[in-house]
Amino acid sequence: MKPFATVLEVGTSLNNHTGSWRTERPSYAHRLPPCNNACPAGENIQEWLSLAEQEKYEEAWREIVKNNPFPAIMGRVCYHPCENACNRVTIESPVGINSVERFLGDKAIRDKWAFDRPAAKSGKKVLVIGAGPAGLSAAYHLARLGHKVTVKESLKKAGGMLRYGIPQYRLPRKILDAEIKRIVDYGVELEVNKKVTNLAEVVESKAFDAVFLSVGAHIAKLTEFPTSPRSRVLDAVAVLRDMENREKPKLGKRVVVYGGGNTAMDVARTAKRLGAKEVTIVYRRTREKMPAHSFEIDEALQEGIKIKFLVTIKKYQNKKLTLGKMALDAKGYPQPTGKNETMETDCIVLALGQDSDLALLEKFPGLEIADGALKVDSRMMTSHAGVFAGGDMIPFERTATTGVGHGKKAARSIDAWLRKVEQPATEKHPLATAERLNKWYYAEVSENKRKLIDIAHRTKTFDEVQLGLSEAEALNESRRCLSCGNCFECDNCYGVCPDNAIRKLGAGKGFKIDYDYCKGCGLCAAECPCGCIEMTPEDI
Amino acid sequence: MKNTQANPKGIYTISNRLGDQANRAVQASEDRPNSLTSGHRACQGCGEALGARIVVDAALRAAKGQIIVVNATGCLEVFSTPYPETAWQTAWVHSLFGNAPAVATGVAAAMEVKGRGNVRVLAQGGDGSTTDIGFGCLSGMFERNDDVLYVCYDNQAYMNTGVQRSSATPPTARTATTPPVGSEPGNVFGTGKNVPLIAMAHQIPYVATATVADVQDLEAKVFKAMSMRGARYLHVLVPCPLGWGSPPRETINLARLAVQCGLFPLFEAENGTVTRATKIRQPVPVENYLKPQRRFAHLFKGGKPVDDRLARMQEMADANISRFNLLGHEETCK
Amino acid sequence: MDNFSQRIILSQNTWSANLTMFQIRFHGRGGQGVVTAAEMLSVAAFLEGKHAQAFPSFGSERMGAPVVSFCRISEKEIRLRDPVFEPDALIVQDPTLLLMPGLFDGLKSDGYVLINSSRDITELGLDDLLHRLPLGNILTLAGTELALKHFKRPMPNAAMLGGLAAMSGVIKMESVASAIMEAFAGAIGQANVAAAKESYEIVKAKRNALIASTRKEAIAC
Amino acid sequence: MLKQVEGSHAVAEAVALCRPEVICAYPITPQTHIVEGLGELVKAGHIKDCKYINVESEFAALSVAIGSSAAGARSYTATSSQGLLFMAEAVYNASGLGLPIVMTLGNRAIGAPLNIWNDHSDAMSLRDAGWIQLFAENNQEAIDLHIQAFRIAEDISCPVMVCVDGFILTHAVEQVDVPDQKQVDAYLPAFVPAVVLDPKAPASVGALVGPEAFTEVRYLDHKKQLRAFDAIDRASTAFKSVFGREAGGFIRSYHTKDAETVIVAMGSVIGTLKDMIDEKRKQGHKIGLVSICTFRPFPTAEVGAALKDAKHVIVLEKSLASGQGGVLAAHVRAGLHEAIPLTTLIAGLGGRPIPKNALSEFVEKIGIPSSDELHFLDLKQDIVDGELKKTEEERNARLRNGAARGR
Repeated sequence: MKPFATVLEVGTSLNNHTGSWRTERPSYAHRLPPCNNACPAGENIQEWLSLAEQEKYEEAWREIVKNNPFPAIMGRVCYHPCENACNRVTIESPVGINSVERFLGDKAIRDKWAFDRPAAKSGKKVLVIGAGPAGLSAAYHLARLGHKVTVKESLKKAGGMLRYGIPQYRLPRKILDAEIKRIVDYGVELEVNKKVTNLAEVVESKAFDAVFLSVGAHIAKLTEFPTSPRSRVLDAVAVLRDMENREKPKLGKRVVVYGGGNTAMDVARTAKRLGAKEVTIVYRRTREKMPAHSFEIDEALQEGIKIKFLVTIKKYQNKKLTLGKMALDAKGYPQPTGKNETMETDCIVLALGQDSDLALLEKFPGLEIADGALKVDSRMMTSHAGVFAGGDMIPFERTATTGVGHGKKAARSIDAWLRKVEQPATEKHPLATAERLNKWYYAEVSENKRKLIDIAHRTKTFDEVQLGLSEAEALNESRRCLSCGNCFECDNCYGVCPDNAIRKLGAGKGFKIDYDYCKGCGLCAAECPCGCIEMTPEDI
Repeated sequence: MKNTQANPKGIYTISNRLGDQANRAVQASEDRPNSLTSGHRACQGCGEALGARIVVDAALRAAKGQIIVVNATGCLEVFSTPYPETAWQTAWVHSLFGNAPAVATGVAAAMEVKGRGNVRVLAQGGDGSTTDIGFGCLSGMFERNDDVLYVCYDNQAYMNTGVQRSSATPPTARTATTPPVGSEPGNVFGTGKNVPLIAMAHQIPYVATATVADVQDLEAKVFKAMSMRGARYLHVLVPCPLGWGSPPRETINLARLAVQCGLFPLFEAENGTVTRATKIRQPVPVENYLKPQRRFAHLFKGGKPVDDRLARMQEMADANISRFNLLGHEETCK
Repeated sequence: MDNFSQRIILSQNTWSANLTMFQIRFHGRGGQGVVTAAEMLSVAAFLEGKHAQAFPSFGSERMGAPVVSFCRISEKEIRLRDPVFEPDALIVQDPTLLLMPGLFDGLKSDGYVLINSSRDITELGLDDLLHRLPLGNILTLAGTELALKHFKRPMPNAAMLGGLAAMSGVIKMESVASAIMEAFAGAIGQANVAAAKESYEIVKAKRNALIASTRKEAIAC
Repeated sequence: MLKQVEGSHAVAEAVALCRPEVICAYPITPQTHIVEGLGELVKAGHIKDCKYINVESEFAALSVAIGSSAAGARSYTATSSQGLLFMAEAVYNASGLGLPIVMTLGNRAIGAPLNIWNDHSDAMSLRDAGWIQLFAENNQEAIDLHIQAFRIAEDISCPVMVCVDGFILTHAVEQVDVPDQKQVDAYLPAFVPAVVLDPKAPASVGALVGPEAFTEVRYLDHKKQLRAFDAIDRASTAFKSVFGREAGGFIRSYHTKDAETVIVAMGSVIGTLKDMIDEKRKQGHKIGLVSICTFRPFPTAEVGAALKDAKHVIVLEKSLASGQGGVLAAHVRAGLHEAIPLTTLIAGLGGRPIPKNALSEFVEKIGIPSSDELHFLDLKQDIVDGELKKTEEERNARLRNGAARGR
């Protein structure tokens, strides 16, 4: 017999519901991670990094290919806006998302992972014109959705700019081939050397229920300056395309590349590898203004390529190139100074941008075209029902990843259109901003960077410059992810609640708040490292 | 000591799903004891409630559930055991304000004579009961090297009775008995008692300081203490939103800042010698710690220091930093 | 009977059972074993099957301060708890205490006094008392000297007990010896017993000599 | 076994026979010899499975005992006077938690002025703390009461204080019959605690109890004290059957049958009173004695019954409730027919001897008064009168000065 009142049965305080003290209530939120937000292909990056960091590589890869069928390619050629957006930069440096993606893509090829089974056959047929990133992405996604897809490609091989614009040292062709093969193996019918010249015919034939246009932008932009007949002026698109021929282009010992974009870098570095002794990029503005990615410029410089800034080509005659010197005005714009300088060169390669070849649309009325690009609506559909378009031919940033994103988006729109259903509006969570992080909890961990092969090797061969991460490096890199805005089960909320009001549901199941006991102190929210707990006032 | 750097994700959170399941923090485990369970009547964001659960849970784990807890009078006791409900789920006894160490000695003695040495004794109290009224009993318990782990939950004043000064109240702090008026507003400089150092002077096997801001560190210290016999002392800083005048959600952040600014050094000592001090990871001036607390509001006017008292507080922090070598990289070891 | 004759007769009567209670007061200084003396005496009485009670004057005295202790011996249970106001015997372990007022207060007219001193009663200036008490009831004993002789410590208590046994007959020498051995084990005990025994003989001899001489004196009268 | 030993040592032996498991010791005169004795017994291995803890204060001593008792160990401590007051908080706590701790109180006065000698002020100061209080008449009873105390305490889960007059008993060497271990084992069963801290059956002991239940807690405490009468009775009855002698119980009467004057007292003064009464009776005085052994719970009914035929009651007590009178007297008055005059005789304060003769004279002089009176035995009236006069004069002088300054 226990003494009255002075001795109490354990745990009886559970009868006392302290939740009524609360004026604010915590709840778990899902916020849009900045990487996901920035990915043109719409990859759920945080999700696949989280799988990767658990060493669930295949699951991680499957998560990527839900949105992008080219992890190995994108892991090489994507300019990773995700990393530029990564909140980790506020701690030390962004997560090397691209390198992890490449690791997963390479592993998938090595381990021969195949895509998930497609959805049940819809009986619908879709034609994709152009086998570039957008076209192949659309084809893949459409196939995944159960449609019969035919891809018609005008060139010898599929890949578009991936093949005919990106040098091998950045994207080895066996990687490209492997990822294209995986799509073909998925049941997509690929017809190469089949140039569609008249869209109207195709549409009228009714052989297809929908069409996706993705012919890309393969026509080089040119500029005018006086030349002499013996002066060789080439365009970068052609040079890079010709690199896929058995016979490589002959550029000479001294090469000048005119332009400041990535293509300029690609062609300059290609020239170097083709044996040019002296490769000079001339650019009318400053390095800061160069559209090429910084790392590309760095790599080019490392390989011995010279860059002349603030110069324009005045004339090129008898291998003698006259450059007009520029100077920045008060507003920072380059202005001619009237001064010139000259240099000798065996050829000039123009890398001034590309236009699309829209000839196939000429006989197809009613399509809206502006500034050489085809206009589409938010569903990627042109003004002609059933005709969709994407990639470099529509007015948008011209990157492979953007193309992949277009392909996916178009495929989903086409699917909805074919099935005559409203495409569900995708709910966009509020952005997981860096201010919401509790950075205390993240240790400074330096990035696991991909190594480059040595310079001597680089400048002589077309071997891939950038090496992949080892499994350990990829694992550690994926673990640098902060999981912005989404719970990663760090147990902080569970551990710091003074009222034991957080229930742990088990690995992978997250937590639940017991509002009977939660007093609303907000410690869980304050101490959540990734900012996934919201405090909202109680309704009174 | 668990090395947080070994955490595979490079993070300092209590755990994450990648951590070694076997070695994860007690507070991260689904089946943690919750020795102090829900429904207790502590204020929102109470550091002491949190600290006590972390400590007793860890001790229970370390002793395989064989724990008797002796609790001094104070907030912790009052909010946990108002008739007819108790929040404790372990064998627990409260006697008086000033006698917890002695009662614990008695419990330990009983266990020893009854051949139940596997039952371990943990005594706990606030800073009032530890550094003031129960100090004699504490010193006696230390001096006899009784087999008790004594844990002081230091919130730096008598919070239970309405925030009066204790010998653990820092200089300048406003309390009900050290109001911010007169020529030296708040608690005066040159007073107070550093019980961890006094405990060390007793040459007891283990003395450590910790805060609720680092659950893993606190648990590791409890485990270490529980791996030893004899008198052990753990001094845990537990911010009190009421007494400190801080938002409940800031409880952990303030404990963290107390450490990072140097005013509350984290260290361990064995047999009277400091064996390890935790380096400051993100040094901050004391201002960052003091400013968010209303009890120090009189130090600032319009966001600026009123007089040299802030500088004097900084000097105290700097003295700690130098004494325990809290900056730099090499571990402080004997 | 004149006063003188009465004194002789009384002096020949040692204490016996028909007197209900015998009370002894010990005077000494802190550190001289005054309390132990009372205790040993009570133990000795106990060993003889008597009831006995020994207790100190309950002081907080330090070394050197005057100390009093008491002992009661009775055939019956001793219920009385007050201090001994009217002692049957006074043991003065330190002669310097003789200057203290009230030392002999309450001493029974037929009581005994044993003083630790190498001088005699007259030399100590106690002729008054000498004449008031029965012959041979007030004696000196060089207890400290005996203690120093036997065990080299100035602790006269055992010797005084031996003297008391010889003087009053309230206790047997053998009982005193046993009580001493209970209080002090081993060699120290033995040495104390030896001191007590020698004291016993000395006092007995002194008393016998006194009585013999006075008897001669009386006969001569 | 009969022994001629000091009271403190006898108590230590008796406690040892009760197989205590935890003994807490902090020295204070006149309790010291008890804990010294126990220390030796434990250290020499005479008490098995017992932990002897030298603590830093009386407060700690009882607190340690609270801990060990709550954890199921038979626990003992001893103190006196200021020591009891220093542990006062814990004294209430031990009873509030229902812990059957046994504590010897070597009774001593309380300062200031500092006084190390015997009286009952200490025991009286904590008479309402929820402990059972037993008073020993002599060292034999001191032994016997300790053995009974453990049995009573554990019977009803209540702490027991055995009050033994400091010096008069604690330091008196006298004959006692120390029982053997077998007897004590037969009398005192193993300790089966009612409240025990055990991780195997966890509970929260020592809750905060608010106005909604505190009255009930106190009511139950009172009931427990009343139930203690039965336990005390059982303990003393069983004691007689095992040990063959009487000890303990509530009160004892001595020549009260035909007594016109009955003295009520407790503790060691009983013996002196008995001797005095014997003498008086020989002289034809009809005088008797009621001795109180159990002061808490106070046996009001028994005392009243024992005194019902008296014409005059003298309560001799060793404590004074300043501004009121006698503590024991007030208790006795509660059980006494209102027509019987009661004289309070305060005696023995701070170790003042209580001479038999003085008692005898007092009884003689007081006769049979017609109403209640308060007296102080052996009071030096000239001194107090002088002091009172001086105080009054000084006060008047101060007032005059003040008035002068005021002008």
